[in-house]
Amino acid sequence: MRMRANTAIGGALMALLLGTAAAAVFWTPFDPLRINLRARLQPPSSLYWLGTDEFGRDVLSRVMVGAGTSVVIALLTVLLAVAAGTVIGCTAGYVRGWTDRIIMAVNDALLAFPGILLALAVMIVVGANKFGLILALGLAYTPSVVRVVRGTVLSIREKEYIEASRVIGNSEIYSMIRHVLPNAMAPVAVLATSMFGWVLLAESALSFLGLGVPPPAPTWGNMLAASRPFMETATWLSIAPGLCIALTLLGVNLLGDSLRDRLDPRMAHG
Amino acid sequence: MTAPLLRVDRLRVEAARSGAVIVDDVSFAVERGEFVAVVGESGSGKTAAARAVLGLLPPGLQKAGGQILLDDVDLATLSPRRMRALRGPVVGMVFQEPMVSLNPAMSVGAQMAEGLALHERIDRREIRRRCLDMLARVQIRDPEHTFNAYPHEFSGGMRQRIMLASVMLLKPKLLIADEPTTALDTLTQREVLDLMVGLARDHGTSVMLITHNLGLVSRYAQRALVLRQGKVIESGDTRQILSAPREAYTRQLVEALPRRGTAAVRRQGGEPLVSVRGLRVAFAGRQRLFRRDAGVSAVNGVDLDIGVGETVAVVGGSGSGKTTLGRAMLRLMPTAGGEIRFRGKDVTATANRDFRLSSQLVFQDPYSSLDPRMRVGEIVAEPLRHVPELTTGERDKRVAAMLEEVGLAGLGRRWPHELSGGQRQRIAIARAIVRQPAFVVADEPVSALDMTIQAQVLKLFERLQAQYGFACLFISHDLAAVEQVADRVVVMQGGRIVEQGSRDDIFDRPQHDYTKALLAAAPVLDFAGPATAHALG
Amino acid sequence: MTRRPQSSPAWAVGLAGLALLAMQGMAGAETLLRTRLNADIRSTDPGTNRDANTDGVIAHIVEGLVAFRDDTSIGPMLAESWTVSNEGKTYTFHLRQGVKFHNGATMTADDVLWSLKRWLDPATQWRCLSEFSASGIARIEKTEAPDPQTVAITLDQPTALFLPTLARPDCGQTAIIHRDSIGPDGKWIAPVGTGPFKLGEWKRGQYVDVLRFDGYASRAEPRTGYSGAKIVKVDRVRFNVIPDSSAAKAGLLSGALDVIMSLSIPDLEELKSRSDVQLSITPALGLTGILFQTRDPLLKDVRIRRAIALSIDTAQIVDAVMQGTARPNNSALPLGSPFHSEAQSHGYVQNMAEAKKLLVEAGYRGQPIKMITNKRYSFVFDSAVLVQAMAQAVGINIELEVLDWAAQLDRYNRGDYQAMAFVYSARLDPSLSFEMLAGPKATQPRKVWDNPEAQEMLRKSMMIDDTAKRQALFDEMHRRFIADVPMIVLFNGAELTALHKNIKGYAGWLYPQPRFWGVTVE
Amino acid sequence: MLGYLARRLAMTIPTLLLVAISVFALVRLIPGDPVQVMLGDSADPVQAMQLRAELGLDQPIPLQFMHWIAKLATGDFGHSITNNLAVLPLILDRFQISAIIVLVAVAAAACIAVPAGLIAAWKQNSLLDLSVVGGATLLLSIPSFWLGLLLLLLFGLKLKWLPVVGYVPFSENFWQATTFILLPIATLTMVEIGVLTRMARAASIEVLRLEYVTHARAKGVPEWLVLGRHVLPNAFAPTWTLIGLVLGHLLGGIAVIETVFTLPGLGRLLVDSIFARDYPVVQGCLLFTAMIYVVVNLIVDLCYPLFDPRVTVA
Repeated sequence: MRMRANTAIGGALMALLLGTAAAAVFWTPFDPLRINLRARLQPPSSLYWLGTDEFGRDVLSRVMVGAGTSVVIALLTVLLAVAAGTVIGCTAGYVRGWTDRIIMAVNDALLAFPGILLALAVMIVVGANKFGLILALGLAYTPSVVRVVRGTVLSIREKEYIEASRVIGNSEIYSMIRHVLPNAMAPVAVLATSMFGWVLLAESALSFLGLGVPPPAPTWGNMLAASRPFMETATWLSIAPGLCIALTLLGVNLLGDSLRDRLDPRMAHG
Repeated sequence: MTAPLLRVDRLRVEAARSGAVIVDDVSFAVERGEFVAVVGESGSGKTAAARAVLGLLPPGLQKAGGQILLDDVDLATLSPRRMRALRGPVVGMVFQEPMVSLNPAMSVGAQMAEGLALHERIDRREIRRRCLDMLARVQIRDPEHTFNAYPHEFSGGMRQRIMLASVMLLKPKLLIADEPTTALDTLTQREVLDLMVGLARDHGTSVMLITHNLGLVSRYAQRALVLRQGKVIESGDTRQILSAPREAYTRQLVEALPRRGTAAVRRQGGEPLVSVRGLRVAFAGRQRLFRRDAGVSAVNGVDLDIGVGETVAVVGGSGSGKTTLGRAMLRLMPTAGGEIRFRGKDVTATANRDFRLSSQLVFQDPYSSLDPRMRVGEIVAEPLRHVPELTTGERDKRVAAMLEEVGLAGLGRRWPHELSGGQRQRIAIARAIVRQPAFVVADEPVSALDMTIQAQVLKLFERLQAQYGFACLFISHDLAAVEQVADRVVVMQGGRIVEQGSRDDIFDRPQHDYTKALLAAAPVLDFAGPATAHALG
Repeated sequence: MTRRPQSSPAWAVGLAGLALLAMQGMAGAETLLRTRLNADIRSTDPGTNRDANTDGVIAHIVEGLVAFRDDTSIGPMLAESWTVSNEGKTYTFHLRQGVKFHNGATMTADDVLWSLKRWLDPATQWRCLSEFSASGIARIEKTEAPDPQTVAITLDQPTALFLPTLARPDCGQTAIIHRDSIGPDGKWIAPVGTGPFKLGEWKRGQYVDVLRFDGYASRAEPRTGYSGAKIVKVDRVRFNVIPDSSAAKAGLLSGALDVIMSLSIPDLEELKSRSDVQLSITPALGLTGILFQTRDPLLKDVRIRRAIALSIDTAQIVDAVMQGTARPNNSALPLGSPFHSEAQSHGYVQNMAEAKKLLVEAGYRGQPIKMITNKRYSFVFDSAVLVQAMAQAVGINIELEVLDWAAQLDRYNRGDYQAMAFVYSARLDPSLSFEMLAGPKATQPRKVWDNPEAQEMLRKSMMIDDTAKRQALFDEMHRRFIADVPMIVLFNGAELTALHKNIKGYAGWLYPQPRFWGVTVE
Repeated sequence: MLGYLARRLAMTIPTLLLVAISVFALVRLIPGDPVQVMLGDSADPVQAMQLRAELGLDQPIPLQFMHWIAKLATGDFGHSITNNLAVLPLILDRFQISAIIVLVAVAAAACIAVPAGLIAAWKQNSLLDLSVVGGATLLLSIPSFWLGLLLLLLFGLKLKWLPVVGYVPFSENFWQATTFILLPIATLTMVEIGVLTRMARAASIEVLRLEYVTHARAKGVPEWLVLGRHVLPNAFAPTWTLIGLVLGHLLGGIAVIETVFTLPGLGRLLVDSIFARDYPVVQGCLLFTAMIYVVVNLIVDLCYPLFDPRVTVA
């Protein structure tokens, strides 16, 4: 019963997010980038549903466009981290021996780095643009994917159907691709959903620290960061983007839960 | 006769959510000091019925009707607190899985003392003394050390003894044993059950043994109760039920017990298909930082020949090296010495493609040997990948035919988790045989299945072997199954073959003491001795 | 977590104990003025191991022969007057009478010679020594003291920048200090200067105190810049080291601090509404503008650069970004400078039609122009966003690239950019203002304007001392500057200072450093 | 035991060395250098050269690295370039703030999450279970810095109970210091409760299904004792590992929360020094964070046998 509730709410929130992002491509109440200095810092009104920011830009339109950018960044980063992490994780888990030890040593060293700051450094080197952000965050999250994939591969290697595949005469590589990988995807899928949330958070955090997707393209992160100085005089500026991030995260986490329950039935019912 | 210790009247247990009926209108009684067996296959509701007595139904199940009178007290009327007062001193329970029946984070002594401290007003020294006595009573070598040690330091058999001791410490009037020895090998099984019976007799405790193994019922129980899909099929004196069962299902259960079939000698003589000389397999010890522990040799100099189409059974307790021998002969494990010849060619070192393609392995656990992400049809078809000249059309036809032969026609599109244990084992066999191998190693192929299904799968295996003529190395600790299937029998202990001979020589005229002990421990139906005398003998 | 017993946390972010300070202010009979630095001073040796904070504190303790006035012109300080002779190569200073050092000694020409000898000694590592080397403005031939009240300095060539260099605060105003400031082994001890304050206690990383110097002989004319009268009305000034600007604001609001300088524009918004705070907003010398790389394949075409200049409305940008604390200015010379003549006020007037025409002429097809900006200075970032939006209106496609300040500086020093929103620090002399922009790009890649004639005019402006001639040179350079459009100057910054309402007599000036003489705490 | 400790510490040396090398290289890879930042736009080459020589930045990089490592061995983390203070005391002071907030928050979160997870697992799929899981997921979904902003708005600006900005060290004034770190701790606690509750619940479900729990009940042990003595110790092990992981990361400085609450913690120090290209401080911070991460993991492993005797520290 709980699983269905998770899927329903989670699905609805994600649909809302993707819908807004798609709609924003064609229509937004105002041009999100047009500056209207006379309408600076206006509270939510019938004209501007969510008010205007310090440059007089319409917050609602920026939030809608921000949905698109944030989703694209999160999706591409997760794909990069999962792809890289799976390949490295599989080799480490399957090949064992020295390669495994070296990969894990580097992996642990990277994990010891505070993720956000690793991303910060990479972004400064590569330059603060979407591509830089995706590369930076992808690099920051690959180690956790490597750790999960390696752990899963190690447990699957012991299963009898891998030995059966050997008995049939399949080569080691074939066994890995045909049998190990598909079964390792389940835990990675669950990790990917939560990672989607982490990336959204990281993008906002980076904007807070002064780097992040460059303006004027709005993302929820840089809108939230920009609202900090006006917290007292224009409180609504920080409510809208923050709420969007929270709802998206809630959607992602709920979907992640239902995915995990479906893959591991024991957790769902008693 | 005083009122029975336990009277269960029209008990009904349902699944909380789906409302499915697990135990349907079951009534039975257990006299004081009596030994009753509850028999049934998985899904028959025997465990649910037993746990209802303790009021400890697993989550999701609930008592929907009926009355349970324990020591003349209607359990329904008891408050949770008074119900807890019964658990331990009045009714005790022993469980199936030794590995998880003791709390790993608490010392053995602490867990044993827990029950005593709850129910009796005695000081710590007295509790300790009683625990040590009981540990000695269950033949544990060093009670003092065991008292302070942790569960993970003991083998399955030892843990079962500790659990038995901690339950019997409270001198319960009724002991419920839920498949206490299923996870143990035959020798340990015999020791633990004898201990249980002895302890029960010391304190006049009546025992309710839940099992699917009719051999144990015949040896220990005075009365038996047969359950199927939650209903009582038959109940009465053990000897009467086993020798002259009234109901068809009971008869089917009795017949499922493997028994010595006609000795169809299939050995054609001539050159053996597979021959092994002085085979040795050693496991490296645990890798310490700078040195390695001393290695353990699992297989220590084995000579064995298997003729074309012949079935050689390998029997022995756990740790005797029989599984390692099977894996080594298929070259799935590195060998430390000795030689393996297949059709006259030495395959020990070089990776012989022909040997690999014409030898197969059937695993014990149906849940772990099939890839959960592949459909059943794809699993059976996978070995045909290495048969180049087959077109996809021919391949599909061959897979369909194979499924037909193992009795699972039309199930090609299903996923493994949608099938029962028995069906999955048939798929594993189909996968092994679809490429018509010359040599099949079957590692405990049926021991994980229920009795009736075991019989069906064994019959299927014999039919396919007769039809395809493959040689088979049949590894099992279940002598009954071996007796039905084997041409020749090999007995292994500590990595060596202690005795070898035809099936009749081994079963009728065992020479080696270990073989005799194995045969004695095997709970084969023994119609000669009276059930009651034997149980209490 | 064991707390460290003697906590002298380097950051002393706790405003050296906000609460502690608050009590102290009330209790002592002495009047105390508490202000803030965003980092500890580097040393007390004027003009050697120093940074902006160090200069600000030391300016209260030591004085030079001459000093800058409010409008950055040069006024007398320890020198009563001076005459220029020998074709502008010899400067003869007549010293003031009865000027006392902090140790009570009276200043004589001998002390001036001793001080000059110390600054010119390479071992001292004086920051402005390079100005008097071969690559500098001139070399000092000889310094002599014909009598105890006169000092004559002879240069090897005439230069208009000699006095401004002596007065430069980052050169420690070429301070005249007493021999006792140095130990017998020649190592620096503490500044024994002639300033209105003496050095008090310096608790590394926490605070620096300066105490009133009773024996100070103040000048007569009213306070102007670092010159004029310096009457001290408080007993002690404490400079607390508080790196975190928000923590400093909290200190002011909670009454633990009296004065905090260099506020940011968003801070302004918050403090405007507070009744217990008064704001001092004065135009500053910093220069914010949009730089173009004239060697860039696209931007080397002046028509495109001009089109951008004509597409923006400088007044609107300045008003939005600086919230009315600054006025638009397209000239390289700051608004407050005496040389900012009527000619300098002609800049760019927004003309969308003309801009579009120029773009068509130049064959601009919307190729992206990358403009670097940073988030460290919010007014630079906001200007970039506004310029980008206005340029968009005429079809110019500017893409912003946000870098952190250090990365932008690196790109600026190497000239590796198409366009950049940038801020220059204060230059006290008009020639220096042009010198920071103009120069040969081959040898000085950071320079924006590579126009040989302009460089020749600049060199002349540094040589001649005659104001009228220099003004003509600057006006001509300004006309060419507007014509070449190597960059668009937008505005000069503003120094925003917030003070408790009971502080009276404080006034900012063009140079972004505080002056606590003439300030009272009620 | 000591042998194990020595071995574990020895094993961390390669990781820390790897971190040191990568940090040293990464910092120099970033465009811009401290001298440029200090001189600003009036950077004439002569002065820049002189300053660079003074700071030893003109030597070949490997030499600088050797020099840094040599001093590091003696415990000297070098001096900051911007305000030439000794790096280690600077880091320790800033770490003091981050550590107090993180330790208190994680401890509070654990004390709430573990029992909540246990009860939710015990009454699985009941209304209580749904609300606990729902609440945890909600807390997990709220971005920490937004939560911080909201708390600041509510308690700081509207209710004026707590200060909006600034920080006072404990050494100066205990009560005033607590008022400054109350909100950051509350923010961090709420976020961590979400994470730890889900893990505690999953672990408890796993344990509740094992037979020794039913065995304990069969001995007549009351339910609360079953949970306390049998379920909790075994369920706590995976949660404890997660706590170790979380602590390891958070102690590295919660830069974002420190930014929202203007706390001069370790995270803030690292970010500011990266922007100022203050190499010694950046290297010191990152190495210190890595050491903390390693030490915390070691402590977590050492405490493991307390819950799970099977794990022997041999």
